[in-house]
Amino acid sequence: MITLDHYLYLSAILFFIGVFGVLFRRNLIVILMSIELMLNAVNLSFIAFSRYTASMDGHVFAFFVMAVAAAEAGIGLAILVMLFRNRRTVQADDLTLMRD
Amino acid sequence: MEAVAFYIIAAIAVFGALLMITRRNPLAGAFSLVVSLIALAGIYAMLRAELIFILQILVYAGAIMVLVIFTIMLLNLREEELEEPPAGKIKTLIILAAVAFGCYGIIKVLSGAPDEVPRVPENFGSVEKVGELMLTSYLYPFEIISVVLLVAIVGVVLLAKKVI
Amino acid sequence: MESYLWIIPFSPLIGAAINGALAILYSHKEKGPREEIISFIGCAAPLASFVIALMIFIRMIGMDEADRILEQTLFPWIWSGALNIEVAFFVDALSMVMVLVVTCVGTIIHFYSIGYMAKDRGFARYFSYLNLFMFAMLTLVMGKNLPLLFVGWEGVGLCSYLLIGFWYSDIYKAAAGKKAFIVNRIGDFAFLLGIFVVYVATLEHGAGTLDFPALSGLVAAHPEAFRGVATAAGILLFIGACGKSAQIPLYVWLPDAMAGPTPVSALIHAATMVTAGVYMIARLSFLYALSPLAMGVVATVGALTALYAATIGICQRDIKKVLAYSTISQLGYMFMAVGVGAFSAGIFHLMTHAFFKACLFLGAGSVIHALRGEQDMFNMGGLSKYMKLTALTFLIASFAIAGVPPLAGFFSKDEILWSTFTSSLSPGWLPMVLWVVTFIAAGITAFYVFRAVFLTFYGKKRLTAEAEAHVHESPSVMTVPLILLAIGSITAGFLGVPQVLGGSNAFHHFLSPAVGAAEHVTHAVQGAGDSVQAIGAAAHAAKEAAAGGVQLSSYTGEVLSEAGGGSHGGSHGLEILLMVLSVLIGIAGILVAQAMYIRNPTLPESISRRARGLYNLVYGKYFVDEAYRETLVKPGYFLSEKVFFKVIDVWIIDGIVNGFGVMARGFGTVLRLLQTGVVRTYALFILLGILYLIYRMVG
Amino acid sequence: MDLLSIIIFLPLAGAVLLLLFPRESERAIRGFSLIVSLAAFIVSLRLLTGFQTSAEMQFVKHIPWIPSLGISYIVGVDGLSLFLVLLVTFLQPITILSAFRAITERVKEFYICMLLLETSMIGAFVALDLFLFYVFWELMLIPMYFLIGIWGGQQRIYATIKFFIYTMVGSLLMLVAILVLVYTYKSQSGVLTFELDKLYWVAMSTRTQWLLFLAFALSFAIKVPMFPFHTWLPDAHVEAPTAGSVILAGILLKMGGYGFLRFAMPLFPDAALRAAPLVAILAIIGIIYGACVAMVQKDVKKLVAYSSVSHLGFVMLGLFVLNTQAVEGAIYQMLNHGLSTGALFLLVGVIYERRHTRFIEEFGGITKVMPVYAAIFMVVTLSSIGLPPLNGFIGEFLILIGIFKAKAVYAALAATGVVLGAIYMLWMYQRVFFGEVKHAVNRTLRDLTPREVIVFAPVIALIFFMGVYPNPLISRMEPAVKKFVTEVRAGRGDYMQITRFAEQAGGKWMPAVLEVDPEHPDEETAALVEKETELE
Repeated sequence: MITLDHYLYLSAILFFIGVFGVLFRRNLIVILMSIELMLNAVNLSFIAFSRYTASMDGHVFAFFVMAVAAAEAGIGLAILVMLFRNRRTVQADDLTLMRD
Repeated sequence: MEAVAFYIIAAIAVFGALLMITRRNPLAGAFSLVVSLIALAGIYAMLRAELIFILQILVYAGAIMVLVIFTIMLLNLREEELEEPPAGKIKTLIILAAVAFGCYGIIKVLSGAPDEVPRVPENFGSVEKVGELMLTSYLYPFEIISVVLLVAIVGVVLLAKKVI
Repeated sequence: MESYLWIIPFSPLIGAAINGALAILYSHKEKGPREEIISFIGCAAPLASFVIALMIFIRMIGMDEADRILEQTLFPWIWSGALNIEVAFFVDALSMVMVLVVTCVGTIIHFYSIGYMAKDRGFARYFSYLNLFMFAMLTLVMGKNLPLLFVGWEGVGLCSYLLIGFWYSDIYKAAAGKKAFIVNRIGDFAFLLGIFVVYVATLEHGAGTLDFPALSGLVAAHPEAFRGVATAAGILLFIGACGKSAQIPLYVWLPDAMAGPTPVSALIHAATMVTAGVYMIARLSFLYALSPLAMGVVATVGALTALYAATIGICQRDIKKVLAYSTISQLGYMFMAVGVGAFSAGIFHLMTHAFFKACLFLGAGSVIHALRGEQDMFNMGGLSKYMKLTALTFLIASFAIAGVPPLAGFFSKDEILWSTFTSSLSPGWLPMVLWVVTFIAAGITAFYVFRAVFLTFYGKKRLTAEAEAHVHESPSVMTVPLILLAIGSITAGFLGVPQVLGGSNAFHHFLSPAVGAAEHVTHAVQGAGDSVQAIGAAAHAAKEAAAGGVQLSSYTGEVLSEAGGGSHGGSHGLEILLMVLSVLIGIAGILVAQAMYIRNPTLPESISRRARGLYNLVYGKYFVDEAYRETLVKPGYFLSEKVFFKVIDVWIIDGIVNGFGVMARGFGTVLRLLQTGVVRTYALFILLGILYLIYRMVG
Repeated sequence: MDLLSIIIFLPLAGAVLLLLFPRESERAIRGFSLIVSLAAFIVSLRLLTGFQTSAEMQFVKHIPWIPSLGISYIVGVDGLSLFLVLLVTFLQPITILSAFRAITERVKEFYICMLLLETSMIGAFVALDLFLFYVFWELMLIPMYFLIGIWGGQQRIYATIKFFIYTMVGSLLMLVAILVLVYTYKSQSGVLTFELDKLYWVAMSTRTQWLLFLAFALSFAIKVPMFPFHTWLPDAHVEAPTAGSVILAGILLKMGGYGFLRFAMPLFPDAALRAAPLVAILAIIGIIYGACVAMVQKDVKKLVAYSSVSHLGFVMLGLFVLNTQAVEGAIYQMLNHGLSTGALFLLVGVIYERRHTRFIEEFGGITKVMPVYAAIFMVVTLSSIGLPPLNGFIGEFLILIGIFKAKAVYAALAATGVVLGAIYMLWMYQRVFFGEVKHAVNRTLRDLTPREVIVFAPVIALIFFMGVYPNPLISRMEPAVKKFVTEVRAGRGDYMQITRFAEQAGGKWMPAVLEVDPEHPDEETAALVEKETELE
């Protein structure tokens, strides 16, 4: 018997894998993908709750999240391309302009 | 039956995610993520979220990931550019512990939600129903999200075009 | 006739406005506006005032003595709560005299200025200031209430400032103007407080008012209550008068004020403005009369100033400085007169002094004009050959100031000395001392004035080559005013020939509606000391004076003089004796001067060499200016700059404020360590925050 | 739209329209902002003609704004604020005109700031809701911050930050006090409101009153500025552009005095009475101290700035003496100070534009080259040192006579400021204008242009008018001032009784006691005198 809990556990695990990726990896592309993963984890929660409360509001939210994720991915990748063009690197630790 | 399917799909999703963050080559990571995302689409299907299921495959696994892969190939990173200094053991351990604790905490908080699956009408989560909702109660957010996308498009064009 | 009153002060104001506008309009032109136009406007304005004043005077003579008061209210000025001050003019006998003196002498000096200031680039500006001065002075003497008097008071101060610094390119002249203004301001500070004292006192007795008629009525109704007030207000107002009329210790500005054009010195710093203090005390005579202390202070300061300034006058080299100290000294006489209660004598001397001192100044101006700005008497001498008219008029005025009968100064000065001698000031020896002091001063006056006469017009010629080439008699536009004033110096005295010499003392009689009552009250109050009956009697006198005017009051005065101990009055023989004495000392002064500067010109030199220290002390004007600078100005500046500004403001207050800034920066420095600039560190912090939240939710 | 709201929002509308102007068309921008400010002035004249001489609030407009928090938009003027509003609208076109030449960079932003400033200043003077007041009060800071920070002199950043922090410290405390006040009222009446009229009736313990008063007073005292909170002023003035200095000195400083008049004192009368000796002593120190420090300044602007400290000491002293003359004098003195100090800053600006220096020693003998300028400067100087019959005298005279009635010693000490004022102003005047022309550069200085003459003409005219015929102004202030004095002197204790009585009588808020019988004003004065003697 699969309960709401199961979906939420899955969601939590995926979310924290994403968190781990953001904190652990230095490649900006991977960080970006980890963020996508975290968003998906959240979407999963939305859909699961939606199902278990029998209301479709969660679907709408998931839709919005996707739209935002798409925008974010687009902008993020554009910035990344720019960065690579200018500084020849995609390593997060090399980008310390704000500190200096 | 349902449980078995869930566990298999969940395992694929988690496995894909783990691969994604551990592969050094971002291209490999991207493909692992695609796997994970498609697995999630399966879970959406199980949750009778028809529209989201379709969008997940089309938009996420399709469009977004294609974009990511294109970018990776565009950058054409050489091997030495992928070099990552190994993270310190202690830092890794701390982060792992933190992540584990976070997981545990969330699970602890969330457990105890209602178990019974409510009955829903046949067309729950269908394109038609969700679309109806979006164009009635969520009309304004819906419109605004289109503006967000527009702005994102303009932004991307500007960013990628300008040579500084 | 009353409705024309306003024209008297406003006619010069209009003149000032027109000339001022012309001066500004032409300020960037190569040449100023035509001098004919300027002088026409400038002189017509005060002349119009004089004519109207004369008409009003004639009208006033025709009126009943008790009703000789004209009033005109123009508009409300400061109406606030229980304070109602109006712009209103008020002319009684006292104001009338002042208005006549001011407009008459003023007009004459305006005409003189046409010649003196000819071809000066600031011609229009000069006449604008001079007209403005007339306006202010007339407001001063015609104002119906104390604040309006104060307006004139400050206004004349302003004009004095502007005119002393008229040639502003010379920084010393400008500084002299500033000094005059500031010293006056110190006096005005006390004057303002005096006004407030009066106002608050009236508030306690019903209506708060500062109008002179209402005030005198109120004071007459509650004489006992106003005694303390009279002392406080009297002394405060007198400090104001000290500033304006250059009495000890605020006289220091007047000698410096000679930096202005000479006609200005004649009009403002001799004939009119500086006498404002005397006028003010006479105007408030009803109040002063109640306070023997205030009166004593006024008289004593006046007498001391008379002697003190006269001694400085002995050693001055600058002809205008001599006259300046002489003015201070003569003002001292006037104050002593009003201080002993002889208000009409003080005003009488004020009037005669206006004529002869203006004449002296204008004569000096004529000389200076002829010598192209030379003012040192030791570079003059023997000028009577070149400038006959100037010399003659100067000589007449000098005899007048020396008190030689029958010129104006004799009558007025003598009346003052006699009033002082017979006054009832306490302690009892004071009148005598004052008399002796001013008696000596009279001798010195005669000496230094004739020293000036001899050094300037007679004896050996000591001119510089440049002056020699230019020396000439002044044009008639300057000499005619001199003649007019000389005639005034001769004849003005006959207005107040005392009874003992067979005169009727018409002047005294004319003034008595305004100040007569106060004179009697003074004697009553002073003569009786502090005894209860005397105060009662004084109160009674004051009441009667207010109610019935002069006839009653003179009657009461007699009664009171008996009640008060009969010190008022003395024998005719004594009066004539004193008169002869003072004439003698005057002549003695003249003879000494002649001996020292004509017959034996080396004598002054040897005397000054023998008494070097004393000479230096007197020549250096007792070093009062220096003492003020060292004790007041410099420490004040030091305190302001080094203590207030550098320490308190910059160091302490700003130090505290900046201290907060430094503290904030310190916190910032510590917190900055967290700002690594690496985004992932921030993400880590976010994570830690979330974990903490989760921990709270779980635990 | 009602009259007051038009006056408030006209400049704002102008600022918004200004946004549409292209950045390059500087002439149009200048002309337009001048027209807007002139229009506001002309409209505000209607206030003067329509004003009824009474103590009532007039031209009142009441619209709920955030009803859930009890915040409304209430504006109105009475005798206390009428002329301050007019001062704003009068000075604004003059200031804008004066900046035509001086401001050449970021012209558009400058005029937007100016117009925004005007809206906020008028708003603060007419707001009758504490929240609305606070909004306008803080809104004033923003344009001023930019005015100093962008168009200022060398040290402008230090000056702006100092100005901002000083002011913010005060206003934050005031905000807290406002909230305490509002919630106290709510706990008593159950109504949540920021309406000033209602908050006058809060019952408070003396201690609370005292604390809240201190919070308000600190905020206003900084703005005034009172000794020892004045050190932001010289810096801000010196660094600000001419227009900024004029507005700062002419109007912003009046906010402090007005704040005491409208808020701090009537809201906490008992505390105000208790604080009176303290304020009086600080004010007297300010008068003497400001004058002394002004005397030793080498920079003309700094000198004028410190003279403001001295002049506003008079204002504060007048307010806290609390009798009709002193308070009227204080308001009058605020107007005078706005005019004459504003004009002084304009004058300094004129010469700064030509020589780019303000140090006294850089000048000397200027009269010779700039006679018209010297003449105008003289008139303004005389107004500033309170020479009758110019405007400054009326204010000082009323204040001093009022103070003297209450406490003669205070008046004597304060009056020394009159002497010191003459010293520093005339000394400065002498060093700048008299003597020979010391520096060759000054020989070619240009006298006032026609535009500059137009700037000064109205100010000079008003300086004369207000000195010669002050009655139209004073008589319009009088009822409101009398009401103010009676209210504050009555204290809070009596109020609660009156209120309760009034409530029983029919729920009317305003007690009838405050109306002054026009037939017998003397009775009221006599009562006041009695009160004063009691107090001493």
